[in-house]
Formats: sequence, structure tokens, C-alpha cells
Amino acid sequence: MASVELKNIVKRYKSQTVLDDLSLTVADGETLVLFGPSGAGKTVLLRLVAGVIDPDEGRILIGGEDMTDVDAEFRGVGMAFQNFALFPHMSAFENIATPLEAKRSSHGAIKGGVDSVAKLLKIGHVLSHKPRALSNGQKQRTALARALVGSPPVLLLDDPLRNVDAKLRFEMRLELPRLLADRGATVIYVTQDYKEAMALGDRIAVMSQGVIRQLGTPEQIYREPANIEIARLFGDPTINLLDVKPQRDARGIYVGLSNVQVHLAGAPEAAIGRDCVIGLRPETLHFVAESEPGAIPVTVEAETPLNEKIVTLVRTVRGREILVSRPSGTPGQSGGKAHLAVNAKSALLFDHASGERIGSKNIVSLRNGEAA
Amino acid sequence: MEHTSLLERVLRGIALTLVVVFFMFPIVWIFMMSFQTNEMILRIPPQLVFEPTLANYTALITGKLQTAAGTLDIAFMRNLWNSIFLSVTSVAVALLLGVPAAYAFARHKFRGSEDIAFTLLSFRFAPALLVLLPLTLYFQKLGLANTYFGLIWVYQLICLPLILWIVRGYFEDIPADIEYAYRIAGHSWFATFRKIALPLAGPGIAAAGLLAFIFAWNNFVFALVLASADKQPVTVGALAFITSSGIQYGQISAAIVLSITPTLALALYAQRYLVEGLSLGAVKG
Amino acid sequence: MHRAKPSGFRISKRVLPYLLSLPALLVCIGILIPFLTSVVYSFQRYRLSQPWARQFNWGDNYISFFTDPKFWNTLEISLLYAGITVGLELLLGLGIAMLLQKRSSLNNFISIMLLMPLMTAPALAALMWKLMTNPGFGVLSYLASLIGLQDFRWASSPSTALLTVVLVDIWVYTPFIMILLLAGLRSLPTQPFEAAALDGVPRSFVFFRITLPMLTPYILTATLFRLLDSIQQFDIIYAMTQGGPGDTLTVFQVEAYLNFFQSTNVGRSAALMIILWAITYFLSNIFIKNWLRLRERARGQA
Amino acid sequence: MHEKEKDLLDAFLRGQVDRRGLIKGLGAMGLAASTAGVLLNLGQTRALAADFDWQAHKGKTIKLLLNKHPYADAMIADLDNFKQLTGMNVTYDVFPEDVYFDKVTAALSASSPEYDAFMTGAYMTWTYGPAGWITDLNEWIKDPAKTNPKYAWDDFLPGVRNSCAWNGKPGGALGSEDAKQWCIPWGFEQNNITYNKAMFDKAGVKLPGNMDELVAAAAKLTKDVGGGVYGIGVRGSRSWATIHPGFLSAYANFDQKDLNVSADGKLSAAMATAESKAFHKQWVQMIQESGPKDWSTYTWYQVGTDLGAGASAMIFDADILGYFMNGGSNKMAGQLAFSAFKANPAAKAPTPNIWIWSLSMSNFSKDKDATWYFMQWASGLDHCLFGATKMDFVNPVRQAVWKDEMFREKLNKSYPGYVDMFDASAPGASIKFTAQPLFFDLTTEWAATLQKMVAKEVPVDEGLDKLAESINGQLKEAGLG
Repeated sequence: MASVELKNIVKRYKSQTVLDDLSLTVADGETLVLFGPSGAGKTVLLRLVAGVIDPDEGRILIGGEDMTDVDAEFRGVGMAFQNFALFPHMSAFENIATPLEAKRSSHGAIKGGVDSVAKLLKIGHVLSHKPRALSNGQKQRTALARALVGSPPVLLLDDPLRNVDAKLRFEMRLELPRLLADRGATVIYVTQDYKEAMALGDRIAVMSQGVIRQLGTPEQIYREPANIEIARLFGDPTINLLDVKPQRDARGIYVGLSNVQVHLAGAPEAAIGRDCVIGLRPETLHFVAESEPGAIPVTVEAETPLNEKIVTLVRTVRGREILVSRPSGTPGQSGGKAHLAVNAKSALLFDHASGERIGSKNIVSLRNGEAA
Repeated sequence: MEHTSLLERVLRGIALTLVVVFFMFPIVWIFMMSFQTNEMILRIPPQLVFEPTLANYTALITGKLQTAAGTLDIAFMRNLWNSIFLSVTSVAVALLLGVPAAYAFARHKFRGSEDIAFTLLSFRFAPALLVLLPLTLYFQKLGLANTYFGLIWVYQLICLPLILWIVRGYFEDIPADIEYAYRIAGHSWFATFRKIALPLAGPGIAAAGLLAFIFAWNNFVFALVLASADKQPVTVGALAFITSSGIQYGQISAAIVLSITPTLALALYAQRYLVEGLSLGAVKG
Repeated sequence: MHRAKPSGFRISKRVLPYLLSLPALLVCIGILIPFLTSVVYSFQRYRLSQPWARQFNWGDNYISFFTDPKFWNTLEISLLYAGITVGLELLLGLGIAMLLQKRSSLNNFISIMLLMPLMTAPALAALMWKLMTNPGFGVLSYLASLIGLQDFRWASSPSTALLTVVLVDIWVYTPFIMILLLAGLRSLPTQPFEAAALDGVPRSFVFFRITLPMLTPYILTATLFRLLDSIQQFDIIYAMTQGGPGDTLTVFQVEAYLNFFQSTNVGRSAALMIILWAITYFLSNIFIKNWLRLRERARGQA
Repeated sequence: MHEKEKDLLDAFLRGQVDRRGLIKGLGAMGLAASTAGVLLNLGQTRALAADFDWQAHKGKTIKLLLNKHPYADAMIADLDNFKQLTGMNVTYDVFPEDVYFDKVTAALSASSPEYDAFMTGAYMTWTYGPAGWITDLNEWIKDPAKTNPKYAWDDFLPGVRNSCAWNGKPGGALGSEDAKQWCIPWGFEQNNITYNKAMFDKAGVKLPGNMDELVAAAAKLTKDVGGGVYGIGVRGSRSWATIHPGFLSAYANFDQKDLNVSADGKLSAAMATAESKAFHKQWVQMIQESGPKDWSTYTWYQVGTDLGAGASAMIFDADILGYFMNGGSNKMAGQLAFSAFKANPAAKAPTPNIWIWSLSMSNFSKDKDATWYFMQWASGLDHCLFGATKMDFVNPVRQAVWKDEMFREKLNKSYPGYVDMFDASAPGASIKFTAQPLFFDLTTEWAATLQKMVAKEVPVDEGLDKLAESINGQLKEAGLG
């Protein structure tokens, strides 16, 4: 009942176009993550949906109803702001209660509503405090509680974990999906953190410069990024990107890496003879014996254990650096000469000039971008 | 500032003392003169020791003034009341009109908003003298001459621009997100204005209101030209002690003391708002 | 899910800001008519005492200013007066505000007490200063003589008249700037200062690179209003010296006042005032532009 | 009123009891002198009513605009008599002198019908008259139907009366045949010397008889009295008010004028003559040597305050300023004396310039006949007598008052030399300015020039040449030169 549809939205500030003919549909109950660098237009988009700013062109539908000209208070959305935007002259309780007051709920209902959501978010003990007496984590939860308390059909969360410490962010990343799922609300979630995006989103819309560059499930975005930019944004360590020029021989399409011809099964024909960039996710590379076919000779430069994984920096014969990651506890190479095997299926080929992935099935058309 | 050195604290103390002496000495002197007769005031050289008398205040409050030229009737208390009425009403009207307008300029950038705001400000730099003659003529025609209504209207020239521009700055200092949050929570713009913007800009509104009050209080050209004797403010009233038989410094001093008192009381009452500034530190990070 | 429907009377978002600002505008717009009438006067040969000779002389009132050394003297002294008073009051006001910046009940009390000069009507304040600087009865003259300034003539000597009047102006109006800047200082976010203190950044650097830039919008507002008033100063100067000695202090409003009320030369008086208006318009335009730019930038950073 | 008092009054009116006897009689009945005065006027009021229909405007109300001044106070104290006499009502607005003329100009320039009559100075009528704001009062004065036969217009001091009449032509002689009576003189001030006897004695200074002696006496007083007392107080602010008192009185005594009027009515500056320059030099020297230190800020108030507080030994200013300073709570009250002053040794008599507080009728008055009723009462002999003897309505403008014994006695008792001074200088007293609409422009500039001379910013000769040049330019620009 509360799908969100944006149709051909244009938003300009002075001469600058912040959102450029953007269309997007978020299904009822779906959690859509807006992901992208700052300045991409994510927050603007969220505010357009909330109704606190107006689009220059285009329509906004919520639950199938045209809300473009409807004031914020009638749109039935809840929103948590990145900077919390708590009311400094009200206690946490009063802050959280505001949506209920707007509905003219009874005192009892307000008290009950606030208490239950505060309990859920574990801030019951600070409800009487003014915002300035709250820690950042408590502020964040208060802001979230305020967005949730009215059980709005649409929830807009603007990078709510941005200003909290790492530990809390980690906890919340685990808590939030369940919390959101319980509510059954349609959620639009803005973040600059790809892990958050992957963890929370039913789908992710990758934005930059006012345009949705790719829209898809986390899996799709990760496996089949539309371009180099997106490939680079997702994944830690970042994807390895090496200039190549695919050729064809009898065995199929291959690229030259470290003076070794690596064949890429299933690589698109269109790549042949073009200046390309090959994208290799660190976790798709494995150390292998020299004898393995297509094994690339490298020199191990450094090894860094990173929590659950170990990241190794290696250098190809031509001096290019590659990162390899493997789960902790698995054998690896900590120095000297080594060889790498490339998982041909997961290798990504991008056009060097445009940055687009070659043979991408999943690129969102930039102009009329209803995703398949 | 906890680690200020002793030297610095001493220097600060000296500086502050000098400031207080410079600004307060004339006030203290005026206060002292208000308890002296003209004869005591006009001594050569001036003296610190004197026999205090309440005669000046008695004269002001009872409205009977003894001078070399006999007993004069004075309407000082009436003037004082006029000042209070004119200033309070003018500032109240200016707040009623100016605060929403300031809010509009701060929050809703609309076509021509800067021009309108500037136009409103520009009334402040039309010198009173420039508009005095035509204003008197038109007031005469409109029947506004010699009415409190007309005066309060003209007083808006003093109060409104000041309130508008100071309060506007305070509104702009409130992060827009705070207001958005309230709107999204389901409240109308008016509720947002009332429950969020007004309380948060409260100190600014208080400061602007007090300053406007002071400027309205100190003005007298408009009342002098546009109204008859029974509507004159305290400033004109105090000038009545410049009599043909001499300037009654004692009474003028008492008049100044009495005319400062209501404003001072107001300022002390609103002190918290005046000098606390915006308490948005928590929000602004 | 229940959702409140937009219903009944609602004010369109586009109309709202106009609706909010219009009453203020309408109230003030009345003043435009007399203002325009005065513009018309300024293009007339118009002496109240010679009604038969009243006629349009178009720019003559203005053109005659160019060759009139008195006018240039007026322009110079007005700008000088405004420049000196606003400059000094700004420095002093900022200094005092910083002395009182720390929140304490003593500081709060002092800051309110310092407002008292502002609460004294300038015309009366000037009268009192005139008494205090009287060579015989004046306590300030007496104090000056104690420190060796036997013949200090305050407002009555051309060499010290400006100084004296400026002193009174400073006494009356510095509190205005002080209170605005104090409110500004106390509303600055504390974080940058704490950070700077932790990093051991020199105080002068903190002042010039953090305090001053953050305070600039407040400084501009205070300066603008003070400037508008100062360039139009009348009460203090007229009460202290009536524009004298000689033509030392014949600022715009004093000239225009004498032209209007004594000579009843309405045309010339109006022309003088229009020029004054144009100057203030020009100055405030610069201020407002800068103010808006700073605001914009500040918001960009936020 | 008690029967006894009534009888006494009636006896007085029948001529059986003289004024003095009446007052004494009433006093014996336990009435204060001023109350007796009011009663006396009441009695006369009833007598007046016999010959003239005072009740013609019964029930009407007129409104006055008044300056806060002893003259206004005296009138207000006596106002009930007028109300009873005429059955009219009178309301009034009183404004402080500091802002009074601004209020008048504002009200008149806006053609405000609010005020029917107002107080003014004669100089101001040179603006108000041509501007069409006030009425030529001859129409009423000369109409027997409208003016009480006992009004005695001829009783007014001729110099004062004429000074209020002008034909409206720039440079036109005051009191000429074709002159319009713009205002009725009410009370006036001659500019003479008021001095502190004790200080004169202490310094061994005699009353100065001419300008040279004045300069010398002032210098000696400054030197010899001590205690920071200076010799002579004169006004010095940048205003017309600096020119018109002592300065112009002495200046005129040397037969010097402000403006020349040519045969064809053109005006030109007259202050650049050799005699004028010599006089200016003396005047400037006097201020530099023996004037108040902050002379250039001196107005009526400072000049008076200093004399009253014993900071100055004498003033060359309005006689009634000295009169006021000789009373009240002033430190020097009762110690001041008065003397006429003849600046020019060659002159026959003093020629004081005068300030005349007068009553004008607003042209925008809705009922001028009724207004005239008030004006003739307020300037009538009875009110003048009441004011002069019971209040501070001095100097009276009616000769009959000056002949009144009680009045002379009152002055002689407390104001030594006042009557002699008056008698000596009254014949030569009149406005010495040339009536013309630029009066305030020219006198203000004159004062500014004096300030520059005293501050030694410009030599006297050069300053006067420049002043004359500037004035000629302004006169030409205004179409008068």
C-alpha cells in the first residue's frame, strides 16, 4: 500500500542540477538503499520524498497517490536525519512523542508508544534528558525512535549511523534489518557505507551526480557492477583494476597479466581488441602452485591480517600492484615469489574509455531507468 | 579558558573595570544629581558630598515644579505613561508583523524575497526629517494626526526593520532539518513555527525586541510633530525642565533615572535571553 | 495505516512566504508615499516662506551642491563622523563582548548595566555631557584639570569638538554593538574552540581565524544598523554644539534640520536628505550583499 | 465669593477705592496677594463686560499652542477669568522651548487647523507671514465691533508694537504704513547688562559706559574676582540666538546694520564695513579674554546658569534673563543688578535689540473672531497687569503697566536698577534686524563666522568679507539681492 514512486524528478539549485530526470520505484515493504558519494543527491532525494523540498519537475507518488504538492505532514513518512535534528528544547521523550502528538493521540497512547519504542531501542533510561545531555549513540537512537514511533508506512533514514562510533554502527547494522523488517514499512535508506548498503538493502540504488547509475540487489551490484566506479565503491579491499587489451586465440578470449595469457571463459566478444580494464575482486584470487595453468607470477610485498581475512599485496612482473584476500586461517604466501590464479568467471571487463562494464546486462539506462 | 594565566586575569579585570567606569560613571553621576538641587549641582568645583533631597522626584511625580519663575505644572508622569504605552504597543505590533516576516525571509527563499527584505530595511535609512512634512500633511488628511494609532504606525519605521533583520539572522541559525523533522512528524508549518522556530529563536527575538523598545523609547521627533501635548513621550517631557529660568539639571537627572528604570527592569527580566545567545551548541555540533 | 488527508483550508506553499511578509511590507509601504513626495520636493525651488516662488527647478538643488563648499564639508564630516564612531564602537564593543564572553552571573549583570547609556535618550545624554564638560560645574572638566588638562575645551573648541561628540556617541551606542556581539559570541559552537585549545593553537590565530570569521554575520548586522544611525546622527551633535564651532560639525541631519525648520527651505533640505538616503542605500547594499554571501557560505559548510 | 469681598470690588470699580487699597483690603480679609489679583481681574472683567459683548462667542472652544514659559504660566493662571468673561472654553498644548518652534513649524506647514493661536517670536513671523500661515491682525484691531473699546492699542510701547508689523516685502521697514500686524506683542526682552554687584565691588570695577570700558571691565573681572569666575557672559552657539542679544544691540549702537536695502528694494550684506570690523574685533577680543571658556556652546541657558550660580560676573543679554536669575533657588538670587548699556560713546542712548514673545493667529483657525477674543483679552491691560505684578510676565509691553506703581515698586524692591535701565533703554528698543525671509540662514552663518573668529580660525576682517560675500550670494539665489 505504500510503495514510493518517483517519476522524472528534476531538482536544481541555482544553475546546478542536483537530480537529473530521475525515476525510481520502491515497492511496498521493500528496503531500498541509496548509496553513493556525498553530493550525489541522495539526501535531496530523501527530502523530496519527505516533502520538505519540492521538485522542479516530475511527480512523487506514495502508495499510488500523487503527493507532489502535498505538504510533509500529510505524507505519512517518518524520517531520521543524519545529524539527528533533535529538538534541543525538548526532552528525549518529547522529541519521540512529536509524531504521536501530531495525531492527537491520548496521553496514555503517547506514553505507551514512546515507551515501547524506547525500550526497543534501549533508551528508556534517558527519556527525560535534553538532547545536549545525550551521547551520540543515544541521540541517534532517539532520532530513530522518533521516526519509528508513529509506525509510518514509509521510513526515510538518512545515513543514521554516520555520526555514531564504529562499535555502535556495527551493532546497529545487525539490529536494523530485523527492526525494519518487523515494521513492514517501505524504507529508503541512505548511506555511504557499502557494507551497510549490502547488509540492509533489498535493493541498492547507486547514485552519483544526481543520477542512479545502477539499481539492483546487493548481489547484482557486487557481482555485476555497471561500471568501474561502482565496482570500486563496493568491496573491501577494493577491487583490483588493471589495464588490459583482450585478444582472441584458439582457446578463446584472453588477457595478458604478468606476461601470462589468462583466458577468460565467457568474456564478451565486444571486448576483443579494445583498451579495457579488468576488475579482479581480491577474494576471487588465490595463491596456487606455479604449475597451475594460467598462474600469474607475482612477488609478495606485504601481508596484513584484517579481522576475519588476510590481505596480501603482491606485485606483478610489470610492477602493477594487486591485492589478494583470503579468509583467516587459510594457507597463503607471506613473502617471495608466488603465483595467482584468476577466477575467470568473476573477472569483470570494463571499457577503458567509458568505464562501463562490457556486456553488462544490468546497466540501468541513464535516462529512463526503470530497472528490470 | 581554564588555563588563563594570573597576569591575563589581572589584565582582564583592569580592562573590565575601566569599561565599567567609563560607561557607568556618567550614569552614577546622573543618579547622584537626581538627589540634588540645582544649586548643589552648580557648584565650582563640582563636589561629591551633598545633602540628598527627594525634591526632584517629588516634583516629577506630583507634577508641581518650583522654579525661580514660580510653580510650574508638569505632565511628566503622563509623558512616562505615553512612552510606556507607545513603546510597548509599537514593539508588540512590530514583533507581530516582523517575526513572521523574518521567518519567511529566513526559511522560504522566494522570488523577490531579498528585495522585499531590503526594501523593509531601507525604510530605516529614510531620515525622519525627510518624510516629516509630507507625513504630517497626509496624516492630517487621513485623520491620523494626533492619534496613538498613527503614532504607532509611524513607530514601525523604527522598530520593524530592526526586529526583522536581527530576528531573521537567528531564524537562519536554526538548522532547517530541525524544522523539517517536526513537519515530517506530522505538524503543520504554523505548529512548527510556534513550537520549534519561535522557542529556538527566542533569545534573538528578546534581544531585538528590547533594542527596538529602546529605540522607540528614545525617539521623540515623530510624537512631537504628529501629536499634541497629551501624547508626548518622556523624552519631550524631560525637555520641559529646560526652562526659561534655567536648566533644571536635578529634575532632568531624576527624569532620566525614572525613564531608564522601566527599560532597565525589562532588560534585567529578559537578561537570560539577552545575553545567553542561541543555545543551539548541541545541535550545531 | 491511517494517514491524515490534506483537507479543508490550506495555505499553498508558494503563497505562504508572501502571506507572512506582506503585512510587514504593507505597514511600511505607507511611508513610500511621503518619501516620494519628498523626492518631488527635492526637485523644486521650495521655501515655505516664499510660497509664490515655488516651482520645479529640476536638478538645481542638487547641482548647486557641487559648487557649494559647505556641502562638501557636510559630506566629509558626516562620513568622517560615521567612520570614526562606528569603527571605534565596533572595536570597543567587540572587546567588551569578549571580556564578558564567559557565562557568569556577574558578567551577565555587567552587560545589562552597560546597556544603561543606550537607554538614556541621546538628546538628554548630550545635555548631561554638556553639563559634565562645563568648565565650571563640569565634573569631567574638573577631573581633566586634576590630571593637568587645564584648558581642555571639549565641544567648544574646533580642535576637540569632534572628539567630544564622538566620545558621547561611543558612550551611548557602544552597548548596542556590545550586546549584539555578546549574543553572537555566546551562540558560537564550542567545538572549534575546544579543538583549537587542545591543539595548542595560538590565541591570536584562534581569534583571527575562528572567532572573527564566525562572528562576521553578527558584526555586519551590528555595524550596518550602527552605520545607518551614525551617518544620520542629529540628537547628540545638535544638543552639544548645534553643528559648531564654526562649521566643524555640520553633518547632514544638522544641515537639513536647519534648512527645514529654520530657513524653511524645504527643497534644499529634501535634496540633502535624498543624498543622505542614497549614501545609506549604497552602504547598506554593500553590507547586505556581503551578509548574504557569508550566510550562504556558512550554510554551505554546514 | 463672600459679600464683603464683592462690596470691596464694586467700590474699587466705582472708583472709590484705588488698586492699592483694594489689594490691602482683600489682603486683610485673609486672601493671598495672587488670589487677590485674580479676584481683582474678575472684578474688572465684570466691568469690561459692561461696554462690550464679551459673550458673543459663548460656548466656543479654541486651542492654543504655547511655549513652556512664565508668560504662558501667567496666562494659564488667569485663564479662568477669561472663561467666565466670555463663556468660551480654552484648551492648550504646552511644549518645551527646546522643541517649541519645531512644533509650530510642523503644525503650520501642514496647515493644521488644530491650533487657533500660538506664541511666537517676531522674527518667526517673517517666515510665517509670507508663508500664509498667520493672519494680519489689523483687520480685528481696527474693527470696533470686534475689539473692546478699552483695548487701547496705542498703549503698547511703539517700538515693540512696530517691531511686530511688517509689510512682507524683504527689507521693508518694520511698522511702516502698509505694514501688516503679524502678531500682538505679549512680553519682551531688552538686551542690557545684568551684573553681580559683589563681584564688581571686589574687583573694584565700575559699571562700563561703552564698549571699550566693557572689554576692560570684563578683563579686570576675569583677572581679579578669582575662583574661576569669568568677566562677561554672552551667547555663542551656532545659532541666530547668538547674534540677536547683546551682540546686535551693541552693533546697532554703532549705527551698523545687518543688510542694506537699495532704492529698488534689493538687499545686500552690510557687515563688511570698517566700523563693523572694528566692532567685531572688540567683541571677539572680549570673548577670548573674558568670555566663558566653552563660549561656542553657550545658549540662553548657559549664560543664565553661570550668572545665577556665580560663575560669571555679568552678562550682556536679555534683561529678563537677569531678572529670572535674581530669584528662585539661584545662588546669586538677590545679588544681581541691572544697567542699560550704550556701546558707542558717540551714541545718544542705548539701542537694545529686542526679542518679543507675541501671539499670532493661525490662518487655519476655524473661528478667527473667537480666537481674537482670546488674543485681545490675553494682551489686554488687565491680564498684563495681573501677570506683571503677580507673576513673571515681564517685561510688559504696555506703557500703562510700566506706570503702575505696584509694578515699579515690585521691581525696585528686588531688582535694583531694573526700572532705570528700562526707562533708559526703552525709547531706543526695537528690532534692529532687517525683516526678510532669509533671517535664520544669515544669522546662523553670522554666528558660525563669529565662532571661527573666536577660535582664531579666521581673522576678523577676512571672516567678515567672506560672510558678506556668502550672504550676498544667498540673497541673490533667493531672488532678494
